[in-house]
Order: sequence, then structure tokens, then C-alpha cells
Amino acid sequence: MLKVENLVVNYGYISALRGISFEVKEGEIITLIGANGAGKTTTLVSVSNLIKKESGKVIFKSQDITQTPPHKIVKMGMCHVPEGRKIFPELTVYENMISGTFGNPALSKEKINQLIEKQFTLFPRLKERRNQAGGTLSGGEQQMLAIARGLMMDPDIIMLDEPSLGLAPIIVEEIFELILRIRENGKTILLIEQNASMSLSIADRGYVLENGVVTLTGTGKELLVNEEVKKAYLGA
Amino acid sequence: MAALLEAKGVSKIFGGLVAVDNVDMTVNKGDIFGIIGPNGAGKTTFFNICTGFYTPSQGAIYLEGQKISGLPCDQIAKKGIARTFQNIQLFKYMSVLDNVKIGFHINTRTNLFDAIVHSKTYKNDEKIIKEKGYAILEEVGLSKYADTMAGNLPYGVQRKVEIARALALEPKILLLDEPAAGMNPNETDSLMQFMLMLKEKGHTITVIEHDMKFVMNSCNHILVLNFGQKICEGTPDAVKNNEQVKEAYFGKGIIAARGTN
Amino acid sequence: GSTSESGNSATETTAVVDGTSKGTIKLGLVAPLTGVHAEYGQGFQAATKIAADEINAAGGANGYQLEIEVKDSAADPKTSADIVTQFCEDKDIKAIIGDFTSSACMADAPIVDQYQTVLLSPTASNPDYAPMSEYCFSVMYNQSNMAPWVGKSVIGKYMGVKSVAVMYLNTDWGISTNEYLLKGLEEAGVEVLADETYEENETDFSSVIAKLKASNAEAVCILDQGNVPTIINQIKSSGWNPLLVTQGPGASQQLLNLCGENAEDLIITDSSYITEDNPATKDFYQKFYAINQCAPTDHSLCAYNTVQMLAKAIVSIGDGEVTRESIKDALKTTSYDGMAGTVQFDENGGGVRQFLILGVEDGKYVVKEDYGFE
Amino acid sequence: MLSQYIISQVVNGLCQGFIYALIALGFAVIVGIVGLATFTHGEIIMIGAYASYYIFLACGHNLILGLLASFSASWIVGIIIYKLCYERFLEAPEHISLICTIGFSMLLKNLAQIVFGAEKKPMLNVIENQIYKFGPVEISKVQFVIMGTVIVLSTTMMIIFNKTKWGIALRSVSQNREAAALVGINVKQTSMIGNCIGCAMAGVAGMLIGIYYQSISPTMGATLSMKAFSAATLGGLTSVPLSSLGGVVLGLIENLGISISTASFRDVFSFGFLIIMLIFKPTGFVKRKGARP
Amino acid sequence: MMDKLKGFYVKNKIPVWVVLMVLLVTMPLYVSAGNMRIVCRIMLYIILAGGLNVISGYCGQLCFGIAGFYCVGSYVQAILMKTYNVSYWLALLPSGIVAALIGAVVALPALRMKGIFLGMITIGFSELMRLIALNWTPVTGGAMGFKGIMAPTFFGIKMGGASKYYYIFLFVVIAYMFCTNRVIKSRVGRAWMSIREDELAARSLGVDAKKYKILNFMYGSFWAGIAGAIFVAYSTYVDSTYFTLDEGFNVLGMLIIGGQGTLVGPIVGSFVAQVLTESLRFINVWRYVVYAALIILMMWVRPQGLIGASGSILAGSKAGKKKTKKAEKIVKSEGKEA
Ligand SMILES: Nc1ncnc2c1ncn2[C@@H]1O[C@H](COP(=O)(O)OP(=O)(O)OP(=O)(O)O)[C@@H](O)[C@H]1O
Ligand SMILES: Nc1ncnc2c1ncn2[C@@H]1O[C@H](COP(=O)(O)OP(=O)(O)OP(=O)(O)O)[C@@H](O)[C@H]1O
Ligand SMILES: [Mg+2]
Ligand SMILES: [Mg+2]
Repeated sequence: MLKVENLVVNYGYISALRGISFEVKEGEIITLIGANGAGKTTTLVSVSNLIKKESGKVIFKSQDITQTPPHKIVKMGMCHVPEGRKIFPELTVYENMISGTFGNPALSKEKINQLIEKQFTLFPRLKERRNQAGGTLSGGEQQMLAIARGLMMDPDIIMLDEPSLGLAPIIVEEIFELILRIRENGKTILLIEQNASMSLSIADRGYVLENGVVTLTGTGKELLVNEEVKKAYLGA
Repeated sequence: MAALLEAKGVSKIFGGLVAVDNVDMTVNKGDIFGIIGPNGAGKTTFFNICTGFYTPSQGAIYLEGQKISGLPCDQIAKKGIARTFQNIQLFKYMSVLDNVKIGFHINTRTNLFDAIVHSKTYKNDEKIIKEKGYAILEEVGLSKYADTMAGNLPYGVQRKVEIARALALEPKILLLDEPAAGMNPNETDSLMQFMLMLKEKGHTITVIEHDMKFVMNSCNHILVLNFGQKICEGTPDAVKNNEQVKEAYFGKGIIAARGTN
Repeated sequence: GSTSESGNSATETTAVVDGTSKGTIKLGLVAPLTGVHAEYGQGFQAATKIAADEINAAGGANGYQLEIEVKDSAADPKTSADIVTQFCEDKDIKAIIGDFTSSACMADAPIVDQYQTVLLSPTASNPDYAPMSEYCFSVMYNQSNMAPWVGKSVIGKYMGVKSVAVMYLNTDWGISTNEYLLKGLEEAGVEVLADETYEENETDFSSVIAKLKASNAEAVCILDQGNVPTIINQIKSSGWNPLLVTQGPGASQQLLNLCGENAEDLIITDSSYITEDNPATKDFYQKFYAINQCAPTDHSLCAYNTVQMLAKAIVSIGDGEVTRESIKDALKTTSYDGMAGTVQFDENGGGVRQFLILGVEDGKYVVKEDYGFE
Repeated sequence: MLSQYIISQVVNGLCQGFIYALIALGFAVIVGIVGLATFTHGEIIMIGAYASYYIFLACGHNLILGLLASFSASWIVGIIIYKLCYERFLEAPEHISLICTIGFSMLLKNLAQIVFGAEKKPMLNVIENQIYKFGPVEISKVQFVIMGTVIVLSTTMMIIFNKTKWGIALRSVSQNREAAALVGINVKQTSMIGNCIGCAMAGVAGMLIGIYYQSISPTMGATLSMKAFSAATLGGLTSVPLSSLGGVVLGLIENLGISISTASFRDVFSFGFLIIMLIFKPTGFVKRKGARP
Repeated sequence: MMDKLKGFYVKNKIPVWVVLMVLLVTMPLYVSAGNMRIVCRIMLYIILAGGLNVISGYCGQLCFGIAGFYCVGSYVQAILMKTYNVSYWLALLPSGIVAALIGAVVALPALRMKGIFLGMITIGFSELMRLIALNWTPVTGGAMGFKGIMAPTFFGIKMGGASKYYYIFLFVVIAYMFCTNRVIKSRVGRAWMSIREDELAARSLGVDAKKYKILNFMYGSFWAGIAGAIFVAYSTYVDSTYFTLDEGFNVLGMLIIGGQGTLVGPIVGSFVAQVLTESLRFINVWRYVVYAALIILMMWVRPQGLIGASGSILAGSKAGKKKTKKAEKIVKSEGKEA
């Protein structure tokens, strides 16, 4: 479904990615793990083409999207829930969620209403706050909103950048359950998580990023028991 | 031990929404005091009240017995409360060292005229800033980043810079809002060690965090908020076993369980 | 539009016509070719060129060909002063024409005084300007003569009204004109029911007009230049129909164009009227139109006169050497009899002109009273 | 008699206020909704006015044609402004595109003086001068047209920006461009169209102002745009109807002020009011939402 | 290119300064009086843009109304000298101080608002100052202006005329540079910059944002006032038309062209703007069209200004487009450790 080949990205003099390749097949949950600054976020951002790539290739649904503008990539069915929430602070919660549907013009009005109800049952908090401006939400509420907004477009592949950031344990649990449920509906997921043990335990496959290169790959189970991974990312 | 920071019956109302509802809190000197609770429970709002960004709708905050609520936030900072923010507020376009230098603001005296004539005060201040600034960076383990622009650092390091900057205030109490967010377990661990070290040195810390392992292993006292209200308070063990907290916060326990092992 | 001839050069030289030429005399023109007053500055440029071409074609001023160097002051007094300094530093430049605004001229005055060079402004109207130095001159009439006459003879005697409402521009020109006008009105025993002022960049006069209207005056006297058409239009479209008299804009074709039917029965004072059907100004009108693609105003006529007066001064120097000093001395006593009556200077260097009383009938100017009406 | 005078001053104030409102509309769209800083607004008004002037000259006083001309001319200028001053600087701090628009306004003004001529041009009797009387209130036909335009435009804009999906898209673009791209909005196109709508409204305003004041000149926009700027600020910038309300209030304040003093104090009243108002309500008539520590 | 120049300067600090000072002091000897006036104009704008730089460059407060402070300084100097017969030198400081006090008054609303709203307040204020100058006739001369303000004598030398008055301008420019350089490198300057970068964070660190914003406006407007004060005696005549909003925009334009938030930005900006407008005279009425096009072009090429640093909050590029090699190494090594 998504294939990344030899991606190189520089920030000025700094090279953030130095030739990353990985593949996400349809219906899979893939996770990228790595320390702070390893380049996980940069990978997602360059797949969505929000920054300039030095070289490399991104293929999505067998189309080359290396140079496709971000909004077109979204319309092809790829959803990216960015790091740091990035909700629209002056739009209400409801409007923020509606904005999530721009990426999928095929959605009918009923379908949109259905989706909204679905998110509201998932995050009852948001329902309570539906007419509050996004910017005044608490940190965790904003994170929920960002995820809900992403789900509103009903994408084929969803890329989540640290979705559990700042969420209470009970919500984190729900998020992970949600990810599994989404996959059951035949969708594909690319997940970045600090909480590597949790993400690896639900992932089909994982890639370990270090300093801008992939150093290890394997199934979730394999990586979970890998000594190096254990030491570096799972906490002794 | 003497109460360092005290909240008495503090409430905050936004429009019709009661974000913080009649909360009492006592932080003693030398504590690592944890505040936990579901999202939107009012934790950050409570911090904002303690640091003067909001004035409480009801109740008051006392620092060493002196009422501080109602004062502007810079005054409160001068009285000895330093904080970090949930969504990092660094001076992104300044070097790490400059960030810390600004932290020394309240501990220096230079005014416009001192600066123009390079008076004694100015020279003294610059000397202090230089020495102590590096010392703090050393302590936090950031000295190699001294000249890097803060905004370019990885997320986890930025959190540390924010703490270093807050330490420059030489505060009586340090309020940290989700310091471990965005860190992996190893990094969280070293942050925890760092906090314990600060405690050793006599710092008092109040911390909001969702990482239970972190909270349970470092805090000696925990306050749980839900819908703005205090639902529980006590030692980590007491909190862990509280049914109400389990239901509202830990959920089925897959994650909370990690705190214990 | 701009001058097509001026092309890429700021200097406009006219070819020497015959062999009797004694050489050229360079004059500097400082004017706002850009900025808010660009309309007038470009008018200056065209009018001075027309004058210089005419003089040169007729053999020059006392045999000297005139050459005008134009520089843009962008309606900024600082820049104007800088340019005047540059002109003064240039030994070839014998006299300077300009600037448009009094502010600029007053900033220039100390400089020309220091360099002892004539600064002849077509339009500077601040009564303090000309007395600032013996080298400062202005052809714009001096309000102390003119405005009382408008009050006493035009409004009081010719129009014969008993009450008048005055609106004037809040600038040096407007304030001093108003002051003198009131004196004249008082002498004539005309009652002033309202006396309102407004800012130069005003666009909506309805509230001022409402005030004048509430005063129930028989006539309205407008002391302004560029805004007069707008004011007249707004008075008419407010559904009010007082007698209108104006002083300042000059009787130009442009005024008629901008007012259309609203100008009907307007009384206006000027030393001439510049339209295509006035035989005296027809030639000037056409030449000007060919350069600027718009009708000349009184300001341009004044600029034309400056060159003519300098030429006359040069002629009156005769065989003497043409220096900055001799031009100044000659200019003091120069009197020029042109298409707009006689122009000369008072003891301070302020302009003294003669005036007609004009009316507008069927979209055309009609001379109601000739020069010398008292 | 006195009350008649007061009434007429109030009517004058309202009419002038509607003129301000007319210009403030487009300004509020560009600055408040699309989130772009601009100082070219006055020049777009002028462009709109000249476009209709030449159409009236060529085709007679046909309002519809004039409208089309001013609308499309200013739309095109809107595109140019977007390409020159905004597109490249979307991620950059505001002052950069601000300086670009100051530069572009200087360019347009000076170019207009060269191309159209620096002098005023008459725009007489496009709408015949007919005065309607309602008791003591007298209103002319042009004023009616202007009021109608303001009311219609501000309601339409309000509906478009608040009730339609496209409106939400436009507003989200101004708040976070990266996130907007991530939800599938074509950021560049959307903000360009938003900018063009604002410009086109200014262009139409230019035509109506030309008709109302019966003459146009290359520098006509400068003072007016400052007032529109104030009006929109009073309205809190983000709301189109409140910005037009700001314009109307400003016009009223000015004219009532003038009726008790002189017209040379006009700007003292408007800017004085603006300053006092902003001191007490730092974000104008609306409450800025969406920010917290 | 920029780096090379900087490197050269760092290596040869003293000779560079000596040569520069000699060139500056002997300027009237090799520049004609006409051009000296342009030099003086450049210097005037350096001080004005410098004052603005303190406000908008170092403290991030959007200000379009620098002409208002300039106006206050001019009129105070003129009134003191003409109406109260105060000597030129004695009147200078009060002019700056009155402007600074007015600056404090303007800063009051500035405490509560940001961005375009603040910009609007400064526009309104600037116009109010001009209108007061225009309408308060008994004190300011109203539309008739103020004339005959004489240049001072200095040890028996009359400082009139550009070639002599130049030294006063030069002195003030140097004084401005000296003071500002020291201030921005001190605790006060850091406090200003922290407010510019993130006011919330600054306040949480105990920076009294109110006090420092007021101080900032006062400092900036003080220099604008001084600029006005020395300008009147140079011009000898002043009226309200000098202080239009356009003047404020001009100064802001120069500052941004030069580079906000840098010490030399105002110098470069003012120099480039004046030299360009003067050297474009040969194209006549097209002058400002081309000048405007050049401004836009300049913003395209260097949005942070000719001197501005690209890695600044004022630069427009994201953080770290350019970074030292040293920083790169650090980041890389950090990655390896993790
Ligand atoms: N805008 C930027 N300018 C310069 N360097 C940057 C920028 N953004 C990121 N970097 C650098 O690029 C590297 C990779 O960053 P990235 O954000 O992709 O890491 P990450 O793996 O997502 O880390 P985290 O877990 O902290 O989110 C880091 O060294 C970071 O410092
Ligand atoms: N300025 C405001 N206006 C309206 N509501 C607000 C405002 N600030 C906070 N709230 C609401 O108050 C509640 C408490 O917010 P707060 O940020 O204190 O939560 P929190 O406990 O820190 O949550 P989290 O763990 O998600 O950060 C939230 O529901 C939020 O929506
Ligand atoms: Mg990341
Ligand atoms: Mg929080």
C-alpha cells in the first residue's frame, strides 16, 4: 500500500533522514520506534510531503507521490494525525471535526453525521465540548480532537504520530483498542509511539529508527523480545 | 514540615464550565507532589492558577503562608514559583544558553542606565549569569547544546531546556506540567532520576503526569482530580488502590499495571 | 499621463534656434512629480516647458536660450530642500522655480537665502513665505490684497448678498484667506452665518454642508483648491441650492468637467479662465493638453508665468551680466503682462495679480466683471 | 429646526459609515478571515473605480457592466497581489508580506498616476440624483444603493464563512496552514480565492465610492482605507458583519463629533474613539477565542 | 559573502574602526554640500529606524506610528527654542524625554494587545499627534508651521548647513549605536527579546512584561524624539505635513529592508532606501514604481532583511535553515548516544 524507498531529508546542514526504506502492506499495523530525534516525525512529514525531500521515493497505492502536494495525497486516502496536535484553535470542536472531512469529498452528509456520532461515542469529552473553541481545550482533549479529526475523513491508511501523547491511561487504552478495531475494518495503520512495548505488542511489524536510518526490522513479537530493543526502548 | 504551597478552596469557572472545583492542596517543603487525573480534569488550569496566569474564581493560593493569588504571574515568579508548560514554551529562536540567561532575570538587577554605563551592577550580573548559567546546563546535562537554537532540538531535550530555564529562577517550588510527555521509557527514567536528584538537593517539585510508572515511583504524595474536583489524595499506594481513581483514570489497568512492576 | 517627450531624462533642452544666441541659462524646477501632489507637479513640468519653448523659439530671453532642469521632490519638504541645495551648488543654475506646497518652499527658503539664489514659487501661498528672504518670490497672489476684495467687492457688492456661509481648507492658504475674507465681508456688512474648516484629505463634506445648510445663508463661499468640485457636487446632491462662490481653484476646464451641470451659476474669481474656447488661453491649453492629456489648471498657468517673469527679468538686465544676484534685483521690479492680466511682486516678493469675476453659464465661463472691479 | 439638523447629521453619519463599512467588508475578509496582512486595500479600491470609469466612458452608464469591470479588474489584481506578496511568505512572519503589500501599494499608486494620469476624473450622474424623503430624513438613491450593498454583502459573507464547508476551510487555512494541508485543503488556492473575494469587494466598493463622490483619482484610496482599517479593527477583524458595524459606528461618531466642533477634528474623533475603544476592549467588538496558556 | 565580511571584521577590528571613523569625520571634505544633505537625511532615518527597531525589532511590538514620536520631538524642540528661548543644546534632552513620556502613554494600551490591533493604535496615535500639531494653533503655529528655528553655535562655530550640521547627526547616530548596543546585550535587552519571542514564557520567568514594554516604547520613542529635535533646527522650518502616516510606513520599510532586530539593520536600510530613490532619479516619474518593485524583489530574495539573520523569529524561514557546523555535529552525536 505504502512504500518508502531511500528517503533522505535534510534540515539545512542537519541530515534528519539518511536513506530510510520501509513498506506498509494493506491491512497491516506498522510501528516506527526510536529515540527522541531519531527521525520518526520527519519520516511521516516527508511522506505527506510537508517538507522538501533531498532524494528518495514514496509510493502510495502504486502511484508515485513523492512530489504530489499534501492536499492531493490526503485526497488519495491517506490521513496524517500530526505530532503536537495542530488543531484549529479558533474553530469550534464541531467545526474542527467537519474540517476533517475535506480530505474525502465522497462522504455524504449522512455518512458525515454518522462519523461525527462515532467520534463522539469514542470521545464523550468532545461531545461535551462541541461548541468550545479548539484552542481552549485541555492538552489531552486537543489530542483527542486531533485523532477524531483524522478519523473523520474515513481514510484508507492512517498515520498516527504519538497519538497517546498527554492522554490519561484509560484513554490510551481506548486508543490502542481503537487502532485494532480500525484494522479490523480493513484499514492500514502506521503508528509512532514512545510507548514501544504497547505499540509493538499490537503491531504486525516494526522498524527501529536510529539517527535517521533503519537499524532493525521484524515482527512486533520479535522486536519485543529483542535484547537491544528491550534495553534501548522498553525500559529495563 | 512546613507547608510551602497551599491552595484553599480554589475554583475556576469558564463561562458555565467549572474547570477547577473547590480544590485544597498542601505541598510541603521537600515534596515531590504529583497531580493526576483524566484529561480535562483541570490540572493545567490549577497550575495556571498557582502561577498567576488565571485568577481563581474562588479561594486563594498561599506561598509560605503569604497569599499570592491575584498577583500578576511575573510577581509570583519573583516570589519563588517556577514552572514549565504542557506544550513547551521555549524561546525557540534563541540558543539554549540564552534561554537560561533569561531565567536569571529575577535574580539580577541591571537596569537601563547600568547597561549603558556598564556599571558595577552590570558587570556583577553578567558574571553571575555566565557562571551559573553554565553550571545549570552542566547539571541538567545540556552543556553540549549551549549554542544550539532551542527550537531545533528534539522534543525530549526541549523539555529539559525548559526545566533548566526554570531552575535558573532558583525557585522555592518548581511546577512541571507533563515533563515526560513525548519521552520514551528510558528517557522518562533518566528524567525521574534527575527529579529525585533535585529533591535530594532540597528542591520542592509539583508535577502533573500521565505516565504512571513515573508518578508512582517518584512522588511521595499524589492528588487526583476529576471534573475539577479532588477525588482522592494520599500516598502512591493509597491512590493506586482507590476504586474511584481506578474507574475514572486507570481503566482496565493494562497501563497502570506498568507502574507497579 | 506623463510627458511623452520627457522620456528618460530629467533635463529638457531646447535646440538653439539661431546664431544670435548668447548661450543658455539654466533654471531649476523642483516639483512633486510623484506623490499626492503629482497632478500639480506634472502640470508645472509641462507649463514651464511650454513657456521655455515659446521663449526660445522667439529667440530666447535677451538672446539667452532657457534650459530647465526638473527634479522631483515627491511632495516631501525634506527632499525639496535637498534638491534646492543641489541646484544652488550647481553654479550653472541661475534661478530656481518651485516648489508646489508652502511647506516645501518654507523649508527651502533658508537655503536659497544662504546661497543667494532666487526661489520663485508658482503657488506658495503661506503669507510668511515670501518675507522669509529677499530671494523668495511667489506668483500666487497675496491673500492680503485678494481675499478682502472677494469679500467686499465680489460677495458684498457684485453678488449683493446679505448673509454668507464660508467653508475653508485647514492649511496655511485656507486659514489666511479666510481671515482676510472675513475682513472684507465685515467691511461690506455681509453677515457671516457659518465659518467651517476641514482637513485637506477630506472626502465626505456632508456634515460640513449640513452645518452650512442649517445656518440658512444665502450664499456659500468655498475657499479651497482641489476639493472644490467635490464640494460643489456634494452640495448639489444634498438637494440644496444656494448661491455658490469660490476662490482658489482657478477657472479651469477641469473644474467644469468635474462638476458638470452642478457648476451652473457658480461665481469664481481668477485672473483668467483657461479653456479651449478662451482665445487668450487656447494656445496654452492645447499645448498643455498635448503634453499631459488633461486640462491645465490655474497652478499650471502660474508655473508658466514664472518662466515668463524670469525671462522678462533677464531681458531687463540688458547688457549686464546675468547672475543670480542680478536676476533677483531685476525680478523685484518685473511686471509681466500675459494671458492672465498683469503679474508683479509686492515689496516682499509676494505676487500681485488682477482678477476677473467669472460666472458659469451653459457649462462655459463668462466674464461678469473685468479687471479692476472695485 | 435643531432636531432637523441633528437628524440630518445622523443620516450623514450613517451614510458615511456605510461607505466605511463597504470598504471594511473586503478588508475584514482578507485580514480577518484569510489571515493575510494588507496595505494595498486603498489601491484596489482605486483600481475598481478606474475599471468602472473606463467602462462607463466606453459603454455609457451601465451599472451592471461597471460592476463586472470593477469586480474582475480587482479580482485579477488580487491574484497578482497573492502571487507577489503572499504565496511565498505564507509560513513567514506577518511583517514580511506586510512590507510587500506596502511596496505593491506604492507601485500601484505611482503606476496609476502614470497610466491613468495624476488628475481627478469626473464620474458624474451615473446614478441620477434623486432624493427620497421619509419625514425629516432625506436619503439619495446612491446612498440607498450603498446601504443595500453593504447589508447584502455582509449577510452573504457571514453565511458563506460560517455556514458553508468552504467557509470553514478558509478559516482553518488562516489558523494553521500545515494542518489545513493535512486535512486535504488546497491551502494556496483557498487563500488566493479568499484574498480575491476580499479584493473584489474592495473593487466594487471603489466603483460605488466613485459614483457617490462623483470623481476618482489615483490617490483616492489612501484616507479611506485607513478608515476601513479602523472600522475592521473595531469589528474585531474576524467578523464581516461586525466590521461593517464598526464602519457605521465610526461614521456616526465622526459626524456627530463634527456637528459639535469642526470638520478638521474628524480624525481626532475617529482615531480617538478607536483608541479608547481598544483600550477597554482590546480585540474590538468581538471576544477573541481560542487562546489559553 | 556576509560571513567573509564578518570574518574580516573580527580579525581586523581596530583598523576597520579607525578607517571608518576617519572616513566619517572627514566626509564633508570629499562630499559636496548637495550630497551632504542626502547623507544627513540618511542619518536622520537611521535614528528614526533605529528607534523603531528597538520597539518592533527587539521587542516585537508592531508599530506604524514612529512619525508620531518624531513629531513630538520636533515640536517640543521648536517650542522650547522659539517660544521659551531655551538654547538648542538644553532643549534636546527635554524633547527626547517628552517623546519618551508620550511613548509610555502609547505603551499603556499596548500592554493589552498585540499585532494588528497594536499597529492600529499606533496609527491612530500618530495621526492624533499630527492633528494636534495642525490644530493647536496658539502653541504649534497650526497650519502656518514654525519657522526660523536656528542651528546652534558650537564653540563659536555656527552649525548651520548640511556640512556642519552633519556632525550633530553623526554624534547622535553614534550615541544611539553605542547605547543601544549596550542595552540589547544586557538584562534589559534580553527581557525585551524574551517578550518578542514568547511573552507567556517570559512572564512565567518573572519578566515584568508591562514594565519592560513601557520601558521599550520609552527608549524607542526617546530616540525618535531626539531625531525630531535635531531635525527641526536642521530644517529651520517645520509643520504638520512632515509627519504623515506615510513617513511612518517609510521608516518601517527601511527598517525591514535593512533587517529588524539587528544593530546595523537600520543603517543599511536607510542607506539603501535613500541611495536607491536618489539614484533612480534618471527614470523620472517611474522612479517610485521601480523602487517599489525593488522592495518586493528584495523581500523575495532576503525576507529577513539585508542584514537580518535567517535563523531568527523575524526571518520567516523555519528554525535552523542555516546552522553552524558545530551544532550539526552535536545533534548527530546525540543521535548516536541514544
Ligand atoms: N525544523 C527543524 N529544523 C532543524 N532540525 C530539525 C527540525 N525538525 C527536526 N529537526 C531535527 O531532525 C531530527 C529528527 O527529528 P524528528 O522530529 O523527526 O524526531 P522524532 O524521532 O520524531 O523525535 P521525537 O520522539 O522527539 O518526536 C532531530 O535531530 C531534530 O533535532
Ligand atoms: N480558557 C478556557 N476557556 C474555556 N474552557 C477552558 C479554558 N481553559 C480550560 N478549559 C476547560 O477546562 C477543563 C480543564 O482543562 P485543563 O487544561 O486544566 O485540563 P487538564 O487536567 O490539564 O487536562 P490534560 O491532562 O488533558 O492536559 C477542560 O475541559 C478545558 O476544556
Ligand atoms: Mg516526533
Ligand atoms: Mg493539562
